Amino acid sequence: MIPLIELRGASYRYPDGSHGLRDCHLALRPGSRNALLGANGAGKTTLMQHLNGLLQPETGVLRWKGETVVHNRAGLRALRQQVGLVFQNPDRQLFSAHVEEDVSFGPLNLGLPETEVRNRVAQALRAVGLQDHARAPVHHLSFGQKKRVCLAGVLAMRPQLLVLDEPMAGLDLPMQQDLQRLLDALVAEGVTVLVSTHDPDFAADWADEIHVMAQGRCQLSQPVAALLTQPSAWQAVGQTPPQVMALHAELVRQGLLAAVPVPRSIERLLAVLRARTLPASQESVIHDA
Amino acid sequence: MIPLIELRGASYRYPDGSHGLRDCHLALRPGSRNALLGANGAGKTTLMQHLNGLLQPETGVLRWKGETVVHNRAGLRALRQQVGLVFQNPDRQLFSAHVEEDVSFGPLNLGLPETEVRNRVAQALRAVGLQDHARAPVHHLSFGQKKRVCLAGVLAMRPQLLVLDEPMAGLDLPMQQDLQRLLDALVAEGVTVLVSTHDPDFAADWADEIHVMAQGRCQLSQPVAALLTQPSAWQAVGQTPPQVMALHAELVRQGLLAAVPVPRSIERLLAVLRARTLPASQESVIHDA
Amino acid sequence: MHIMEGFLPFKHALAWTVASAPFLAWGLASAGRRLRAHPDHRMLLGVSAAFAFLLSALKLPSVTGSCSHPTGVGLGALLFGPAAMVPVGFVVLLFQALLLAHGGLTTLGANVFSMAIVGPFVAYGVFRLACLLGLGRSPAVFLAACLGDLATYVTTSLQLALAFPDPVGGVLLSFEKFAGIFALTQLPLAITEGLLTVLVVNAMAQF
Amino acid sequence: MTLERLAYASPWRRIAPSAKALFCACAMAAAWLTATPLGACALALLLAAITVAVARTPWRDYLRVLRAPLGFLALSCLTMLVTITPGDHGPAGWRLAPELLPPVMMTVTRAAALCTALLLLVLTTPLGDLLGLLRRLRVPALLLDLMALAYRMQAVLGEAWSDGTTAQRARLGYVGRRQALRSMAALISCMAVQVWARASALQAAADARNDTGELRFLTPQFDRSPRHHLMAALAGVMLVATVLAGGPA
Repeated sequence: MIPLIELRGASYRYPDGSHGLRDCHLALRPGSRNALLGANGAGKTTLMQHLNGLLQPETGVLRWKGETVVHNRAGLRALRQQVGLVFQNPDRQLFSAHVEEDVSFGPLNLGLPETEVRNRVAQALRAVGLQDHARAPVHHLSFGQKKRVCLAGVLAMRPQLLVLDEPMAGLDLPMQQDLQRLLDALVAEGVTVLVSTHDPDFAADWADEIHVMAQGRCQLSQPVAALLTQPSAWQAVGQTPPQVMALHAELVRQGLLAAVPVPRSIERLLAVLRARTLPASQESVIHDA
Repeated sequence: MIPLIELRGASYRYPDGSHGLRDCHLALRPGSRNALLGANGAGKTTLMQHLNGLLQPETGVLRWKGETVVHNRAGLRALRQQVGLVFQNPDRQLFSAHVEEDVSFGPLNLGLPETEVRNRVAQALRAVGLQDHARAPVHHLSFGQKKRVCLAGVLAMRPQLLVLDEPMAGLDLPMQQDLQRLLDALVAEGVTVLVSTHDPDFAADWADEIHVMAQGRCQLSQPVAALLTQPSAWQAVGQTPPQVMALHAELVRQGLLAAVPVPRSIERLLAVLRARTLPASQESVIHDA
Repeated sequence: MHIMEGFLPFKHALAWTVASAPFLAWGLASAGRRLRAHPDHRMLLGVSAAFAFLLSALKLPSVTGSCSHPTGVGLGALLFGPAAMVPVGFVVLLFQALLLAHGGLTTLGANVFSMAIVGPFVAYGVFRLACLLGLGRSPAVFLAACLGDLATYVTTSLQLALAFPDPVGGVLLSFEKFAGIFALTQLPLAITEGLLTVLVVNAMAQF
Repeated sequence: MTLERLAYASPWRRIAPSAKALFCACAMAAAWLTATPLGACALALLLAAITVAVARTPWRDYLRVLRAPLGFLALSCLTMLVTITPGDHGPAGWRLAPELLPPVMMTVTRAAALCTALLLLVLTTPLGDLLGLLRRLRVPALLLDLMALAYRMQAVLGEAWSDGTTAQRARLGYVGRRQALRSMAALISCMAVQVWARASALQAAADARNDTGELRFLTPQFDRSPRHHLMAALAGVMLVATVLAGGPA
């Protein structure tokens, strides 16, 4: 199957000489949920900026649906229309006075007719649940709302791939859950999503595939299901495995839970545990979890 | 016992009319570790600015070691020498070119002689592990390093109470652990610490007492030990209890663990579980955890 | 357009420094008076100076190869008044010399005179005049920014002409030559500048 | 900002700024006093050589920094070398005036000498260190505060600017000239509005650390070996003396 987007052997150095990427490979399956893990400075943001053509690899290529992306005006225009990039800090990417105006920035730059722009803006604001704030001044919004405006601004361009840099940072738990639901709804519509994070628990809970970066390299790309049974694979790339793995392993050792499947989060593990005391339905619940 | 600092019945409205605090009470025990929980906009930052005298309550009083703080020049000067406040965003509080210079700002304002200032700056930089960056320009540092410069700038004033607004935000796991160790070292030296966060798991793991704010009120102030056994107390103030509580409760119900003490984190719960299979030492380990 | 380090003869460099000094002193005194009433204006002035420096180092999209231009100064004069712009402009020009090698120390006086004194005063004066004449906000802002920019460049040309008069046509011909050469870049720059400032001021009015 | 990066990386950063400033001031005086283009040219080359060979500034970067001043020089000299042929009724036409070459050469070489002297200072001394020097030279406190704040905040705002334009480019904000102007204006106005908020946040942070109304910082301590000052003074005086004695020519 042809990946939706693929970065092959990409290297990039910043103007000050520091390495951003070193021979980095990454491929995303169409319609998949992807988490990009890595410490600060591992190159996550640099990688993401390559996917959108904001940075051009010195060596290596970027392929969109199998076709090599040409980094000229037309090529970048087409790429950026398909790949929506949401940055971490909302205050650094919102620059209009009103919500609606900011969301319309991308579609207007695409040169769409006004009615189409209005439609898209309204739809994007509905998608993020801000339809009642269309005329609100951006600086009166809360941090979480600003993050959603940023997302709407990218959704209004109707990208096929959505790349989000640390979307959960600074959000409290209920807001994180809202965002997670929103991302799931987008995936259900066929959008491919890549999310960077430094929270392995979130990655294991949400993603289909996990990609781990360190020192500018993509060190690991694996389906979550495979990673959940291999703590050593996480440690080999300098990551702490999700807490649920050690907990599950211990409960298996004590004979409380079945060895497979490994639940993806503490919450799900708890659900399995709770189901356990109902002897009649125990088996089926464990398999559903 | 007289609290180190106490805010009683404090109300504050911002110039634009919005409520910052409403009849807010808070008292901190000397030498304690305190976590301040609350959603975005609950008034955590406003409360913290009251503790340092940056904001003056419209009604209510602030007491330092039982004495009412007078909000005049001398009173504020004395208060701010004792209460160090570190803001969330380093780029909004560092205003000097070089690390060393910025850290020296507070001690120089205290009117200390130059040699004493130099000593304090060096010591504060050692405490945060930036002694090799004394002459580095602030804008060459990483986000995590900048946060540590902010902390050093306050430590150099040798405060008795350290107030940190969202110190963990934007730090990755190893950096969070470093910071946690640093705070523990300060507490060991007798400094009282108050940290705002929206992560109940961190609060339960680290703090001695948890204070929860909502709508400008301090809704709850309790020792962690007490809160760990009452999920309803968390929910009553709109907080999700730490995951370890539900997990522990379930394992107790299944007869695997003792009902008390409740471990403060998943990690500690795991340690208790692991110790469980060694029948000889089982009891003592559970009580130590 | 700044005069580079060392380009002016000694007497000229000195004379322009002496000419700028009282304005700087006046600007500082005026800022100092404001600070006594509002101590927090110290930070405001500092952040504004940083912002003006940032804008002065921008490259405008329409003009290729233009190294620097006084956007911040025109906008700043409208926001803070021309008096505050003298120390701010001084800091901007000093930083340009020390951080970007644009302009210089010996020519700092001359550059301050054209860019931090003449430019802001003309921009401010034009704006007030345009308002008195009942022009709308946008035309007034456009004229202020555009003419402020042009006044700066005319002053610089004059400074160069005074320093290097043409052996045949004297100061006047020399001025024509310098003004003519730099007009190639400065005229489109001034117009872009005016447009940009109008867009900025209109956008700011929405906040 | 190339200059900034080079200055922080310079092996001469550890030398007291006052010593470097002393030498460069002498070099500038020598440049003013030089009477011949050859002398000024030799001085410029000597200063450039010191910057590249002794202070070990990478020569490629040095040339890159020189580009802007050289452009100005080229354009201005061309302007000065052109004049009119007087006719019977006003000017008859433009012509190149080779007889003007000597004074123009003097201007060019002197500018080059002064410029290389300034570059020697700023390529080895970051602005942050120069501010410390200005503090010791008793520049008015308000101006110093302004410079210290502006220096720190230009880095913060520069980062915000580059993040902002990157975010705009990701949403096709610079695909054409019209879009570019619109995007730029939006970002400038947004950041201009934030200036007040940033200033008040800084003020709150300063107040939290007992702000007294003047931004006081520790002046950096350099290895103030009198040797460096002595060497700088000697070298400087030698330069001036050489020039006064008639130059190396």
